[in-house]
Amino acid sequence: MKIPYYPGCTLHERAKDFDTSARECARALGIELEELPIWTCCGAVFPLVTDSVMEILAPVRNLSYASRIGDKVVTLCSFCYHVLKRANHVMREDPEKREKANLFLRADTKAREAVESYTIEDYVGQVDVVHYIEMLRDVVGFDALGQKVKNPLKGLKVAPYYGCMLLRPKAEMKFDDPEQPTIFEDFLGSIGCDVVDFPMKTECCGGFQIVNDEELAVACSQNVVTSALKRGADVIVTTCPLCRYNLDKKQEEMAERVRGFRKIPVIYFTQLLGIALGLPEKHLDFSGNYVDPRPVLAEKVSL
Amino acid sequence: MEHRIGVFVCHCGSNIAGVVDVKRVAQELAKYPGVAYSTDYTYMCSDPGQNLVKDAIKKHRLTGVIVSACSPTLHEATFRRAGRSAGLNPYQVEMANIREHCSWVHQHDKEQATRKAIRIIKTMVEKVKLDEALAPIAVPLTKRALVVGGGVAGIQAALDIANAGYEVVLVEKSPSIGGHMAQLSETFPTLDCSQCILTPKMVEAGQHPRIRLMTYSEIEDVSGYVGNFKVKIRKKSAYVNRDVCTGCGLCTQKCPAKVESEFDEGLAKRKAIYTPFAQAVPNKPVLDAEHCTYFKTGKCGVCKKICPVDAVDYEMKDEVVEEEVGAIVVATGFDLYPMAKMGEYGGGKYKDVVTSLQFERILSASGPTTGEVQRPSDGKVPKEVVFLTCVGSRDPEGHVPYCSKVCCMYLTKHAMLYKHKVHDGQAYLFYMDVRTGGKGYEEFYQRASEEDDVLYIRGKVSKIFEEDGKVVVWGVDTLTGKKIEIEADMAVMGLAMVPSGAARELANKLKIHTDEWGFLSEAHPKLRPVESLAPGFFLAGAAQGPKDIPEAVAQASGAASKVAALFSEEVYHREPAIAWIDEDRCAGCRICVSVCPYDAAVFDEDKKVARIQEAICEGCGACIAACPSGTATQKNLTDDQIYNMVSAALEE
Amino acid sequence: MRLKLSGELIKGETIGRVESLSGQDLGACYQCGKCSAGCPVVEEMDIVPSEAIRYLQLGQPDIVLNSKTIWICASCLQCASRCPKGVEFSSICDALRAIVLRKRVSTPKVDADELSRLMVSDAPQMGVVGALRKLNG
Amino acid sequence: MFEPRIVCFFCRWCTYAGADLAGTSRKQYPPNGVVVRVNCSGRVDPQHILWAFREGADGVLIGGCHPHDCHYQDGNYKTMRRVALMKPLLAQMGIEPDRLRLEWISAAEGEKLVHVMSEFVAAVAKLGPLNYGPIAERVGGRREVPRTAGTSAKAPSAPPSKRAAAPSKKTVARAKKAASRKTAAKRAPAGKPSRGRARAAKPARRKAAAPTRSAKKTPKRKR
Repeated sequence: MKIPYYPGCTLHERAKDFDTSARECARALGIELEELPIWTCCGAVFPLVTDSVMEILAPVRNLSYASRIGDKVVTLCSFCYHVLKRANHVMREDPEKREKANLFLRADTKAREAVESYTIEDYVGQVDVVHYIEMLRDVVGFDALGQKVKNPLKGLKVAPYYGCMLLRPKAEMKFDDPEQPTIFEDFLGSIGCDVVDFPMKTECCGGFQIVNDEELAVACSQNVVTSALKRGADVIVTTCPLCRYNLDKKQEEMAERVRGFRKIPVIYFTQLLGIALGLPEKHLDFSGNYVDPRPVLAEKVSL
Repeated sequence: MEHRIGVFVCHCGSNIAGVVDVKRVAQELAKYPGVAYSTDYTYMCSDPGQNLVKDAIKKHRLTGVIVSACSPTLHEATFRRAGRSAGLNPYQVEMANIREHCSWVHQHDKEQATRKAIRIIKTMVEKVKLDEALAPIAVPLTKRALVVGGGVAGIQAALDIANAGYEVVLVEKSPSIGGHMAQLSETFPTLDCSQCILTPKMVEAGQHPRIRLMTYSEIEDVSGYVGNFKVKIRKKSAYVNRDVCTGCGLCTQKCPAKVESEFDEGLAKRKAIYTPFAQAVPNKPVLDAEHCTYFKTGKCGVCKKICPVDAVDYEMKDEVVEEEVGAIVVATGFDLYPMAKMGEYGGGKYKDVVTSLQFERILSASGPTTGEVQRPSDGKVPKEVVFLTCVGSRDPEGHVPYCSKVCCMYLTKHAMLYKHKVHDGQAYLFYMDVRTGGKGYEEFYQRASEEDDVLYIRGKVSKIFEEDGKVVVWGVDTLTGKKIEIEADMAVMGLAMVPSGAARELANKLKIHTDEWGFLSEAHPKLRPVESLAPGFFLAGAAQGPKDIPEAVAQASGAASKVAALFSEEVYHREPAIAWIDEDRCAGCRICVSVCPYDAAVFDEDKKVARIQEAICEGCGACIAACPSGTATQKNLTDDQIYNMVSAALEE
Repeated sequence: MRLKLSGELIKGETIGRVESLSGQDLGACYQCGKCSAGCPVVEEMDIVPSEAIRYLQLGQPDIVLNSKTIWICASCLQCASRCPKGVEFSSICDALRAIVLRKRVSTPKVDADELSRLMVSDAPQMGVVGALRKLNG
Repeated sequence: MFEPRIVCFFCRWCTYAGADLAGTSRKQYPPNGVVVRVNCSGRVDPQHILWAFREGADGVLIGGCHPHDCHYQDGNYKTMRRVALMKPLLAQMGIEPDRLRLEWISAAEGEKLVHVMSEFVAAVAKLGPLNYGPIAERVGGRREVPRTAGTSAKAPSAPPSKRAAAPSKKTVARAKKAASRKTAAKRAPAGKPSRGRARAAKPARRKAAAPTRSAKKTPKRKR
C-alpha cells in the first residue's frame, strides 16, 4: 500500500533518523511512504494573525501537490502536521483566503510543470492531513500492530511526550483530548511497553524560543524531563524534532544547572516501534541522540 | 339578530368627567347603530352603578353591555359578575377604557379627549356585538398530585400539598428519599447539620397518611392534560418484598458483595443488598442485581436464607402501575458536572482531587471517615487544601456558561468546616467573583476570611497534577499578576450544577420545555417561576436552575400552593376565549400545529384536519394569524370583530 | 502608578488593530487569569497574559507593545486551549508582535550572528525558521 | 394642522398594561390613536394592518412584549418577522413603510409608551394623510363611503369576510404565508415541533459587533 508522505525539511536534514525509522517501520508493516514528488518547507509555524495569506501559501502548495497523488498525506513532524492541518482548515472554511491562495497556486505553474500529467485544479481542502500515529491506528490498527511485534518491549518504562502542536487547538487539530490524550498510550500499549503517565506530557518544551531565549526553553524542557524521570521512565518518546532537540540535547545544560541531574534518553516513537518490530539497529539510527538510548534499551529489551 | 347594546359612561368622579364630556359621549353613543340604551353615571363600580347595569339589562333586554370606565384589568370581573346576575352572559360584558387610555392622558384637550372616548366606546361596541355567549371551559379535576423527585424540594412540595388536604404520589428513583441534601454535612450560612433538619421532613413524608411514597420507581409515561393525567410508574424490582420486610438489616450485614456506595460518592462501600444510608426512608433494603453474587453466579443466596420474614424474592419483576393525577410537580434535582470532563484537573484520575459532594461526605459525621478530614488516597489529614470555584461553570467555551450560584457559598462553608476540624491547616479558595447574594451570606463569607483565615485567591486554576504525593495546583493571583503554585494535600472541585441525568429524559416524556442545558423552563421568568408553560406542570428545586436549599424549599412551597389553588375548585375552569378551528374549512396544512407554543393545535390524522385542544390552548392567537385559509379563529376576538373594531376606531 | 482612562483611549486605533489582527474580542475576557496560570513561560514575562489583556481593555496598548511578554510567548496555545471565553492570547501576542514588526523600526529579535552559530550547531531547521518568522517577522 | 388617525394593536400583557401605567402616572400624549387589545402581538394578522389602512388609518402601531418576555413564549418574534415582511409589501403598494411600526413596550414602560406614541404621531403627521384612493385602484380595492366628520351614525363598512374587493387578498395571503413559512422554518425537525423554540430567536452567543471598534474587526476565525 502506497501512502503520500510529506517529510518536511527537518526530517530531510537534522532529523534524518526520524525519517528513516518511520519509512522502515512502515515498510515492515506493508506500507510504502511515497514522498511527494516536489515539496517545500511548510513554514514551521502557523500564522495567528487574521490577515495572513502569504504565510499559508507554503503549506497550501504542499497540500495541493499531495492532492495530485492521493486523498491524504501522512506526516511525522508535529510542526508540519500542525501547520498543514490548520492551513487545510483555512482552505476548507475560509472562502476569501481560499480564493486568494488559489490565485497564487494558479500562477505557480512552473514547479507544477515539472511534474508529469499536471492538471490545474483549485485546492479546496481535498486532502486529509494524517499523522503517522493516526495512520498506525486507522490503517494498520493497534491490535494488528500488536500482532506484528517481534520484540516485545515488556518492562521498558516509556513516557510519551505529546507537546503542544499535535493537540492544540482542539477544534482544528481534532487529534486527541488536549488535556488527557491517550493515542500515544494506546500505541505504546500495543507494542508492549509499560506506559508512564506523567503530568507534563502536554506541557511546552519551549519550542522555537530555544533560538531566542535558550534559558527559557531549557527551563521548560527541564520541567518535562524531570517530571518523566520522577515517574520512573526509562525513556521519553516524542514525535517532534524540535521537542527531541530541546528535551534531549539540552540535557547538557540541564546537567549544568542541576547538581546530580540524571539523564534520560529521548527518542522518536518510530525508533521504538522499529525495535518492537525487530528492525536492525542501522535502520533506526541512534547516532543523532545526545543521550544514548542503547544502554537502557539493551538492558531492558533486546536490541 | 338585532343588537341591543347598553352603554354606561362612568364619570369616575372627575377623573373622567373632568376631561371628557360624558353627557355628550352618552348622547353620541345613543345614536350609534345597535345601541339600545346609553347613559352616564358618577361611579359605575359602586353598588348603585352596578344596579344601573343590572336593571338596564332586564328592562331593555340588552344583548351586550359596554361599561366605559377604567382599564379592564380593574373592573372587568366586577361588571361581568353584575351582568351574569342580571341574566346576561358575562362574556358579553366589556369595558371601554376611557380613563387610563383617554381622560388621564389627554387632560389638556377636552374636545379631542371626548372624541377619542367616543371612538374607544364605538370600538368596543363593535366587539361586543359579535361577542358570543361563552362558558368557561370546565375540565374535570383529579385532586391528586404527582411529585417527581424526592429531594428536599420534592419532599417539601409533597408535604405542603398533602397538608392542604390532597393526596400525593411521591416518586423517587433511588431507594430512599432525601436527595443530595441528605448527603450534605452542614449547611450555610447557619452551619446546622443537614440531616438533622432534613430527616424529620423525610419521616413526615414517609408517614403522612395522604402521601404515597414510591421509591426505587421511575416515571414510564405520562398522558392526558391538566386535571387529568394518567401516569405510568415503573416500580423497579427491589427483590425484597418491602411490605413484609421489617428493616432488621440482617441481610445487609451478611451480604458478601461490596459495591461503591452512591450515597458516599464512591468513598466507601455498600453491600449488594442495602439501604443507602442509616436514616433512609423507607428504611428497607433493595437488592442491586447487577452486583449480586447470586444473580451473577447463581450461588450465594445468603440474604434469602437469613431473612427472618422471608422477604427476599429473587423472582420479583419490575411492575408498572398507573396513577391518575391532576397536577404534576417536577423536582428532579441536579447532578454535578462530570469530573471526567475536567481534563486539566486530572479528569477524575487523582484520588485527592475530590468533588464538592465527596468533600461533603468527608466532612459529614455520618460519612466514611465519621467526619474526620482525611484524604482519600492514604487517609492522611490534609494540611493544605485548595478549593476551586467555577469548575465547569461560567465557561461557555468548554463547559456550561451559567453561574451555578451555590458554589461560592458551599466552598466557603467547606473551607470553614475544614478549618474548624484541622486547626493548623491552610485553606485556599480560588475565585473569580465571590457571589454571596442571600440573607447572611456575605457575613458568612467575611467570617471565613476574618475568623477562619481562609485565603481567597482571585484567579482561576489552570492545571492540577500529582507529584510526590502532593496535589500540585497551578493557579494565578490576578490581583498581583503572579502565577501561583501550591503543593497541596487535597483539592476540592466546586463543579457546576447540571440537571440530573434523568431530568432531561423525563422532560421529554412529560413534554415540558427545558433550556438548552436541560433545566426546566418556567412559564414566565419573573411572574410564573414555579409553573411550566404546559398547564398542570409545576417546577421545584434545582431542576429548574441552580439554587440553594432555602430557594428550593421556597419554590417547592410555591409550586405546592399553585397545586392547592388548582385543586380548590371542583372542576378546572379555563378562559374560553381561545382558538377554534372550523373542521369543515380546514385544509389540513398544519401551519397552526407548527406555530402553537403549547402543542394545543394537533393534527387529526383520521379527519386530516387540525384541532385545538380546549384544555391546553392559552388563546395567544398565533395559529389564527398564521392560518392561511382564515379557518382558525379566536372566540370573542374573531377577525371580523377586529375588522369592525378597526373601522370603528377610525370613525370620525 | 496611575492610569488615566478615557473613552477615546479605550476605543483607540491600536486597540482596534489588535482586535482585528488577532480576531479576538478583548471584551470577552473576564480576567479569570487561567491563561497566566497555565502559561509555561510566564516566569520570564514582565506582565502576565491576563494583565496584558487588561491593559488592552483599559486602552493602554503601549504598555503591552513595549513589554517583554510578547517576545517570550512560545505559541504553545495552552492559554487559548483552556480559556473559558475562547480568547486566544497567543493570537493577541502574534498581533502585537506584528504591529511592532511591521513598523520595521526595531532591531530584529534574533540576530544574524547568533543565527549562524545556531545553524552550524545542530538545532533543527524548524526551530530556526519558526523563531525567525515569529520574532523577526 | 393634520391630525393623523392611528390604530394601535397592543398586547394585553405588556403594551396595553404599559398604556395603563402611562394613564395612572398621568403622562400626556396626543390622542390620535385608539387601541385594539389583543392577547398577543402575534395575533395581529397582516390583513388587520391592511384593513386599517384601507379604513383610513394613517398609521398602525403594534406594541408587544420585549424579546424573551413574550407571555406566550415567542409570539413577539412572529410579529417581528411579519412586520419585517410587511414593510416591503406596503412599499410596493405605495404605502410608506414608516406608517407601520412595531415597538416593544413592557408593562413598566409607561414613559416609553408616551415617547413612542408622540414620536409616531409626529412621524405620521409629517408623512401626511394616507391617500388610499389611488392605492385602492392599483391593488384592486376600493374605498367605500368616504367618511366625514359628523357622519358617525354610519355603520362600519362591510366586514372583510364578505368583501369582494379587499386589499388584494392574494398579496396579503402571500405575505401571510411567507411569515408563517418563516416561522415554520425556524422550528427544527418536523417530528419535534416545540423543543428549543424559545431558543430559536435567541441572539447569537457572542455579542454582536459593537459599533465603533468592532466594526473594523474581522469575524472571529474560530467560527
